[in-house]
Amino acid sequence: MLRRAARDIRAGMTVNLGIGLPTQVLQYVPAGLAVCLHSENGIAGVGPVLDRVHADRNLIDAGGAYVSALPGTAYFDSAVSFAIVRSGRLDLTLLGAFEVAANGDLANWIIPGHLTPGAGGAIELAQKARKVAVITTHTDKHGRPKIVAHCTLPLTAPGCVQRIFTDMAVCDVTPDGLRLSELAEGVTVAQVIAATGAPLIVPQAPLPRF
Amino acid sequence: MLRRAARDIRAGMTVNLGIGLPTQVLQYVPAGLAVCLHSENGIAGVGPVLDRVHADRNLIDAGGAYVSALPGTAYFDSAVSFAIVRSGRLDLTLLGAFEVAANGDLANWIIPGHLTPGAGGAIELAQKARKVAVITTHTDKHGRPKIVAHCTLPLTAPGCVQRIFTDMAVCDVTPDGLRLSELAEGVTVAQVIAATGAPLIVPQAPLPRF
Amino acid sequence: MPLPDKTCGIAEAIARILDGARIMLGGFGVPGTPFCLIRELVRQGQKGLTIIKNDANETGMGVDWLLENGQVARLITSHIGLNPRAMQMMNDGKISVEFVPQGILAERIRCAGAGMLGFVSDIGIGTLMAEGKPTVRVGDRSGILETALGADFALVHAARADTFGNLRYAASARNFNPLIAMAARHTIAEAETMLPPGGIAPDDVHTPGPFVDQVVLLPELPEVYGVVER
Amino acid sequence: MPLPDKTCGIAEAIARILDGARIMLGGFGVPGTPFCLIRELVRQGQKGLTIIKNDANETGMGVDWLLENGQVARLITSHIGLNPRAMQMMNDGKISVEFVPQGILAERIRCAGAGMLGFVSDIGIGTLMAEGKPTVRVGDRSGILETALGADFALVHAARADTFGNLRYAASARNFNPLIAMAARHTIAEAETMLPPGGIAPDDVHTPGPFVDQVVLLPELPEVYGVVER
Repeated sequence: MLRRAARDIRAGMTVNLGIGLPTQVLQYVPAGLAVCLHSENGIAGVGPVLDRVHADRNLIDAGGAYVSALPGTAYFDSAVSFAIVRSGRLDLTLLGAFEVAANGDLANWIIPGHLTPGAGGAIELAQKARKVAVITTHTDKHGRPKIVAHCTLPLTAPGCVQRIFTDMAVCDVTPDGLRLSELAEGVTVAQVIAATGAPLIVPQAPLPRF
Repeated sequence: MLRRAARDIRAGMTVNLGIGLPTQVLQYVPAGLAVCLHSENGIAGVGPVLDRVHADRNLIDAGGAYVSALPGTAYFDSAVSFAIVRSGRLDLTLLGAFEVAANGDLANWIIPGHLTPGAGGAIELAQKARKVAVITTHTDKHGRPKIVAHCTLPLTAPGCVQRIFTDMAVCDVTPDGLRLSELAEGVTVAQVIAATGAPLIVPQAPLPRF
Repeated sequence: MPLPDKTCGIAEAIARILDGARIMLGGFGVPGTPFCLIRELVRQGQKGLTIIKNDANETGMGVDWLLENGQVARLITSHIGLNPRAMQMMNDGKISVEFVPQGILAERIRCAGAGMLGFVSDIGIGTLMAEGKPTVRVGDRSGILETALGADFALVHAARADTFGNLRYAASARNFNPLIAMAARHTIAEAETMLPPGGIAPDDVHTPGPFVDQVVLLPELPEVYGVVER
Repeated sequence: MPLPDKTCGIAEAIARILDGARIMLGGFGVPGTPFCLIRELVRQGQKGLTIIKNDANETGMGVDWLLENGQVARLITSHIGLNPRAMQMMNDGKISVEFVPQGILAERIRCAGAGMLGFVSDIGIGTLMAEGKPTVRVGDRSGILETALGADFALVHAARADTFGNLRYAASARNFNPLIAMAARHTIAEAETMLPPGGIAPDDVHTPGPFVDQVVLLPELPEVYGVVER
C-alpha cells in the first residue's frame, strides 16, 4: 500500500504527508523525483530524517522528527505555511484516518473514546489540498471497517477525500459513490466488499493489481 | 515651525514623516537622538537622503527620495509595514494638511478642484498612529485659514489630529475645542485668531514662544 | 529528492496570459516593478486587462506602457498621482480606477494569498473609503468588510531566484512582491540573478518556491531599473 | 541617527507581567519555545495566566512548567496531545482549553498583529470547529468570522537579535514567533546571540525592531533547548 500510494506522488508536486503511515510512503518515492515536501511548521523542501547525533535542534517537521534541509529548502512562519495550504498550493496531501466515508468525509482528529487533544493542522490540510488521499489499513485492529457509509466520529472535513489507499485496495470517491479502483496482490473483490462498511462500485473490467 | 515640531520627536520613538514639510522637520532632530523612522514602502530605520550619484536604485522612501540604511535598518513587505502602523507601533506621525478642523478632522488627500489621485497610505497613518500631528502653514497661499471649524473637503480620517504646528502657533485639539498652546516669535494672539477659521481657546497664562 | 525546476523563457511565461486577465504587478515606484515582464506583455499585446498595483508608475515606465498601448481596462491601486496619463484616462472614462488605502490593498492581496474570503478592519470608517462596504460586528466592535483580492497572474521582480522559485528581494524593492506572489493563481517571477537550488539559504528566502510557478532570468537590466533622474 | 537600545535583563523584562495576563509563547515543539523566559515566569510565579501557544510542549518542558506550577487558567492552542498533564488538567476542569485549527490560530494572531478586527474563512465549515461562530457573506460566498487574537505579552525566542530588537530565527524555530511578536501589546524576545545594530543585514531581518519592546540576551543555552532524546 505504501508503494502504491507513492506512485501518486508525481514530479513537480508540492506534497504534505501526515504523521505515521503517510510519512512512511516516502521510502518508496524514487530518489530522483522532483517533489517538494511541505511541513506545516514552516518548511518547503523537507529533507531526509536524521538520527539524534546528526540532528539540528532547530529543525523538526510537524511530526517532531528531526529532518534535514535540501538544496532549495525554505523556512517560513506558520501563517505563511498555512497560506500555502489554504491558497491551493498543496497538490496532494496524504493523511491517516480513523474513519473515511463513501462521500469523502474524513474523521481523523478525535480519538474514539478519548478527549480531543486538538486537531493541529489536519483540518486545513484535509479541506484545502488540491487532492486529499487517505492511507490506512482497510480495517482497524478489531477487524472493523475503517471505510464506512457515514462517519460516526466528528469530522475533520466533509467530502474532502478523493482517494483511499489501503492494504487491500485503492478506492476512489466518485459522484456516484465509492469505486473500487485497484486490488492488492492476492486480494479478491469479495474480500474487499466484506471488509468495507460502505457500498462499493465494482467496475466490470478486471482491476489493476498493486 | 520645523524646529518646534522636531522637539516633539523624542528618544525611543518610531515615527513616520509625511512628504513635504513633515520630512523637512528631520533636519532639526538632534543627530544623536535614538529614533526609528518608518517608511510605508517597507523600511524601519530610514537613513539620510542620498544624491543621485550615491543612490541605491532599490532604496527609496514612500515619497520617492533615495534614502540610505543605518546600522539596524530593516526592510519588510507592504503588509508588514502597515501592520506596524495599524497595530499601534507608530508613536508619532507628522502629516501635511489641506484642512484641519477644530475637532481633529483631517483632510489631506483630495486636492481641491482636482480629481483624486488616491490616498496612498495617508488614511492608515492618520487613523492609527498613536499621536498624529499636522504641520502646515497657518493659511494657504491665498491667505485663507487652513484650520477650520469643519472640514469641507473629504476627510482622510475623522478626529485623528492631536496637535497642529504652523508658522504662527502650536494648537492642540482638546475635548473642549482647539487650544492655542504656543506662539511663534513675533506673532500675537490676535494675529493667530484672525488667521484661524475656528474658535480658539486662549489660556490666561502667557504662552510659550518658539 | 531534488526540487522542481521552474525556469522558463520570458515569451513563453507571458504567453499564458489571455485577454481580460487580472494581473498583479509588484513595485512601489521603480523598485520592485517587473519592467521586463511588463514590456513583454506590451509586446504580446493582451487587451482588456485588470491591473492591480500600488501605483501606476510614472510617464514612460511600466504601467504607463500598458496604458499607452490601450491594454488596461481597469486599475486597482492606492494612488496614481505620479502618472498624468492614468489621471487623464480615468478622467476621460477610458479606464476605471478603484482606489484602495495602501495598507488595505496590501492586506486584501495577502488575504487572497492566505486563502481567506475577507477581513474586517476599521480603516476608513467615517471617510469616503468606507462607503458602500458592509459593516460587520466583531464582539463589541464594529468594522467594515474588506474582500480578498486575488488575480489570475502575479508578475514579480526579484533580485535573486533559485530554479525552484525561492525568491529574495533587495531593500525597498520588496514592497508588494511577496504578497502578490501568494495571491495569484499563477505567479511569474523575473530575477536579476538565477542561482542553483541552495543558492539562497533556507533562512534567507523571502518568497518560498511553492508560491512561484515560473522564474525568468533577466539577461541584462535595462536602464528603466536604474536611479531615476528627476 | 542611532536606533533605540532595547536590551534588558530577564527578571526586569518578565516583571512587567501581572497576574491574569494574556501571554503568547512562540514555538512548535521545542524549536522556538522561549524556555528561559518561561522559566523566569515560573520563578516569579504570576497566576491566572491565559497562555496562547501552538502546543503545550511535552512533560517537563516549557508550558508544562507553568501548568505544574498552577499558573495557567486558560490555554488557547491547536493541540496538546504530547502533554498528558495538559490533557488531565483539561479533563479535570483545572484549566479551560480553546482549540483552534493550527493555521487559523496563526492567522488570528497575525490578524491582531495587523491591527484588524477579524477575518472570514471557510475553514472548518461542516465541522465542530465552526459551531457557534457567526456566518459572514462575502460576495456570493459565505464564511465564518474568526476574531483577531491579541495578547498583553509575547515571549519570543530568536536565534539572533540586535539591540534595536531586529530578530532572526533559525530553521523551523521561526514558526509562531514572528506572528506573536506582532500581536502583543508588549513583546519580549530572548536571543541566543546579541549583535550591535547592523549585525543583521536589513534584508535578513525576520521580525523588524518596531514590533519588539525588550530584548534579553541568554547567557548560556540550557539543555532543554537541545535535541530531544526520545
